[in-house]
Amino acid sequence: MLLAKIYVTLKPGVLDPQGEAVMGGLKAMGYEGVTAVRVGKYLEVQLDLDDPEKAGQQVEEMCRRLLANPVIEQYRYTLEEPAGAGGKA
Amino acid sequence: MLLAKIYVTLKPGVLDPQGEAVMGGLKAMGYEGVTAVRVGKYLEVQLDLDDPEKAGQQVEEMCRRLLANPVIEQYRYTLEEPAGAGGKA
Amino acid sequence: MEPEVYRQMGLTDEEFRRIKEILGREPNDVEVGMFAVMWSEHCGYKHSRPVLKLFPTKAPWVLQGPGENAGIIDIGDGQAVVFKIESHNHPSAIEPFQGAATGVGGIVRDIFAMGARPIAVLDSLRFGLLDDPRTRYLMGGVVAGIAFYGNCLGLPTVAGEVYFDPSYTGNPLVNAMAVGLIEQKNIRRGRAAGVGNAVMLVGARTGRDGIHGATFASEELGQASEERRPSVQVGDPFREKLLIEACLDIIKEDLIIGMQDMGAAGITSSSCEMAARAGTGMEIDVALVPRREEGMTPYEVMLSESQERMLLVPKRGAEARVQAICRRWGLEAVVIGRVTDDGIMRIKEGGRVVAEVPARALTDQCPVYEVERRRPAYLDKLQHIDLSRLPEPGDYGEALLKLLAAPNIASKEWVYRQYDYMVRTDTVAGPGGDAAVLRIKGTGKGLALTVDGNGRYCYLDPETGGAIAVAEAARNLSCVGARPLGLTDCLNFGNPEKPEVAWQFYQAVAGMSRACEVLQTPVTGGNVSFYNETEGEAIYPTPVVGMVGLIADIEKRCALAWRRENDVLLLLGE
Amino acid sequence: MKFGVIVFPGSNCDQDVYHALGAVLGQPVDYLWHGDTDVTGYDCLVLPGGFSYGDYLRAGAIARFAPIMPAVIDFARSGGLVLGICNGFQILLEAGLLPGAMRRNDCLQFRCQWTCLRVENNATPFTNRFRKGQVVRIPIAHGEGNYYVDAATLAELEANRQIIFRYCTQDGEVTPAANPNGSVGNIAGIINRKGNILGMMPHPERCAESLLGGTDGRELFASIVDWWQRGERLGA
Ligand SMILES: Nc1ncnc2c1ncn2[C@@H]1O[C@H](COP(=O)(O)OP(=O)(O)O)[C@@H](O)[C@H]1O
Repeated sequence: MLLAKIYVTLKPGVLDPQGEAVMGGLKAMGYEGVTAVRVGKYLEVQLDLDDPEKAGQQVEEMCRRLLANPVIEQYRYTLEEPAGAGGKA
Repeated sequence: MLLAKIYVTLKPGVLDPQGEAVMGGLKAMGYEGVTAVRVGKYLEVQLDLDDPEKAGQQVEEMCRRLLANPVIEQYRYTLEEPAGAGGKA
Repeated sequence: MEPEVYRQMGLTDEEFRRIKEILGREPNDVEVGMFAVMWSEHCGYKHSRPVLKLFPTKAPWVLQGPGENAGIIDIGDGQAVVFKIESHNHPSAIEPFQGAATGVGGIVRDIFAMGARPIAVLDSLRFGLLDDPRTRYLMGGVVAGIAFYGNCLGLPTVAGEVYFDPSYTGNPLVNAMAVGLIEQKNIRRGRAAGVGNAVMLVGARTGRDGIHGATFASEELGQASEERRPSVQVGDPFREKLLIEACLDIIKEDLIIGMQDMGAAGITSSSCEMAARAGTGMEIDVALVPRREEGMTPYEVMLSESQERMLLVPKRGAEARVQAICRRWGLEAVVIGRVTDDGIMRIKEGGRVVAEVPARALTDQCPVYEVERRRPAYLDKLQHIDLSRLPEPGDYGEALLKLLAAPNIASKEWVYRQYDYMVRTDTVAGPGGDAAVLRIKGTGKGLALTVDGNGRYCYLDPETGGAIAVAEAARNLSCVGARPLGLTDCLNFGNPEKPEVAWQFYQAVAGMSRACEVLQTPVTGGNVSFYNETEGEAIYPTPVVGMVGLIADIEKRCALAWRRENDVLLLLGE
Repeated sequence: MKFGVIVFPGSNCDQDVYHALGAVLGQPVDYLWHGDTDVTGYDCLVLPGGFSYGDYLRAGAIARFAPIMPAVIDFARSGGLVLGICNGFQILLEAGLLPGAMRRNDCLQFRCQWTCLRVENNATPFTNRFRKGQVVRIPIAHGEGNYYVDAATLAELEANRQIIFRYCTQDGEVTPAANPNGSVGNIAGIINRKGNILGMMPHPERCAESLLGGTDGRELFASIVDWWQRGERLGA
């Protein structure tokens, strides 16, 4: 069992209306020190695989094909043993 | 300057229709080894603050008040110096 | 059993005594849980049943009155309209987005449970004043939640209302109405007939969502913390859309005897109501119920309010075909039990019986309370205000602008532009007019739909206010050229154990009934929501009326806008 | 000419398009199931609006991998007419049949309203009954219609006259205020370079009958039929 933690974020040049709205909200609440907010996705994918190399390949592929849209998004991920599975997560 | 990386996820036990749909999609694409998918939010908040303790307090508060919905979501975060600012991000 | 345990589930000592009497023994956890939810105000109508008898419910065109998943009205040509309104006030106060979303999901399930294709949604909303940030948060969440669910289902939200008043600050009202269209030969009722027939569960897996008062059981079992048992249900409109299509395919192939949605009290209420209506019993094995979470107890499975599930009783031998249709729509369908002839709900976990209760004890034998009714003291003061002593406005133009800018009167476009009110391409008149008008494809006819209520009027005089709500709805329908045919009501009130609230409730229902009689518009179903209070202060008594009318010739409908210069203006009425 | 309307799990304008093509235009039309793998015998495929797979993750992202999609892609690449409306447009983008991507509306809310569109190019199978520069009224209903392309691709789209509709005022002016979702260049619909695949956010099937408040959508469908019949006559 392996757990992939995947982060999908908008590419730097792409406008993030959600991030702007959150920043506006935070400022309105009095958090004046906020200078930028970006909102992305965080996915946890559990895999019934033990080979980290094979798992890594699969996760890379999932991200490229489905989880991120390469036109506007970028991704990164980490692979770890799930907590409770004796791993060091 | 400090960068808060914030992870907002559904509490365990809360139905995650997005995660289920993504899992269905991945399986249909041939990734049979996927056993669970949960989808959450990932936010990057940049703060014009240098005191990590103060920043931590603010981020904690923002999460509680705005960024996460405590009824169904939980959150965690890390604080670091932004990349390019000489930090180790 | 410790009194603590059943009291936490909402049962009184007297109710517990009655349960023991009915069973002739001490009930176990699961049984007490089943009684507690079925005898709750929400399912059992303990404080409203006798009063609701005032409503006229019959007319030659009423095919189904109160008591089923939804009411049905004949509109000719072998077709019928199915409709019902329901509240989701308390869930929306806690989690506005999901609360409102699952409110839409629940009422739409009531419609296709009768075999009808859902065709429209309406919403009636009440909030505190908009200068309160919490109110803006609640309103934003509620509207987005309704939009999220209804839009995804592909159901147009075609009309509604929004009012703001301080009395709703801590307790907003979210009432959703759904409307469906059906060929009369396809009408199905929530009945578990045919001894030996299978009982099937279709749709989402069961989790620990919304198990009220169940905390105790879990804590005793030491299984998990509060974190692990959220009481908020999350809606999955995508799955519900699949469920609609699958159920309608099943109806088209004439594969089932009855079906019912799982709303409040989940498997418990749907199974015992289906059995009680048919005079049968049911045997259910909770071990067969597909789960989303591990380690669920029979108690949790029986009381879970996980959304997007239906209970079906297929015709003998049709199980496999039902499963095939569901599979095609990507849904699970499993046999979880059988219809029996002994009138008993027998719940098993594998071979072990975990509950054994007469179905009718859960439904028909729910206690009924007559509370003393007392006219509230505030009325004397309010009803004797001398209106002639109100000052005249200095500048009528300014006064008019002020009125037009008041949130209660201003355009509600901010709300309804978030709703897809055009999908299905039947919306001839959407939000923005007196009533929505939908054409019925393949006929020259149209349906007119509206939802109306005025809590302030009812606060000032519940009898007259109730009558006005019905009359306003009927007027809105006739303004677009429709004949009103029937109504569904959602009665939002405070704590019915208070004599003043009981009085308001009785008066309002009496006033509504009077108007229904005069206008020959029977009530075909509805919903009661009590205990709408914060810190002991009740909301305005707020009966909401959802009404359906028929336009015989859609070309002869009437719209709001002035047409031509020099057209004559007429004022009708007194 | 024969139309096929593809039904994905969560499609909800499939019946509306079917009605517009069949009952209103009187054309032969079938539903095509997402699980099928064959589209032979059809002259135009329509990917309808809705929320395929709930639009969870990203609108159209999961539908793009439906079993029928390889056949749709083959059909499109070999010049077959493909029309993607709303969610269908999003699926075409995800499938790479059209360039760009959709983001959430900049107002972060779902928007259902009538919009005015300027017809930027009428020399296509889908718009030949309109005049160039004509303002048409077609409703939108979406939460993710904020079209994005990078500057280089945008220049290419412009140069090749691939932008078909832009949100505009009643008078045909392309202004920020007329843009309901924040899309780049007020873009409401684009076509591929070859001119046989159109993606658009507005819903022509919602304005194909005067009873529903407008008939500009009917003209769009009629353009397809006209184009096809002319081609048949010419033996194309
Ligand atoms: N929550 C809502 N959902 C959908 N439509 C709404 C909603 N609130 C108001 N509307 C629509 O806005 C219009 C005006 O509503 P309202 O102010 O209640 O009008 P009136 O008092 O004249 O009936 C109506 O057509 C109504 O259907």
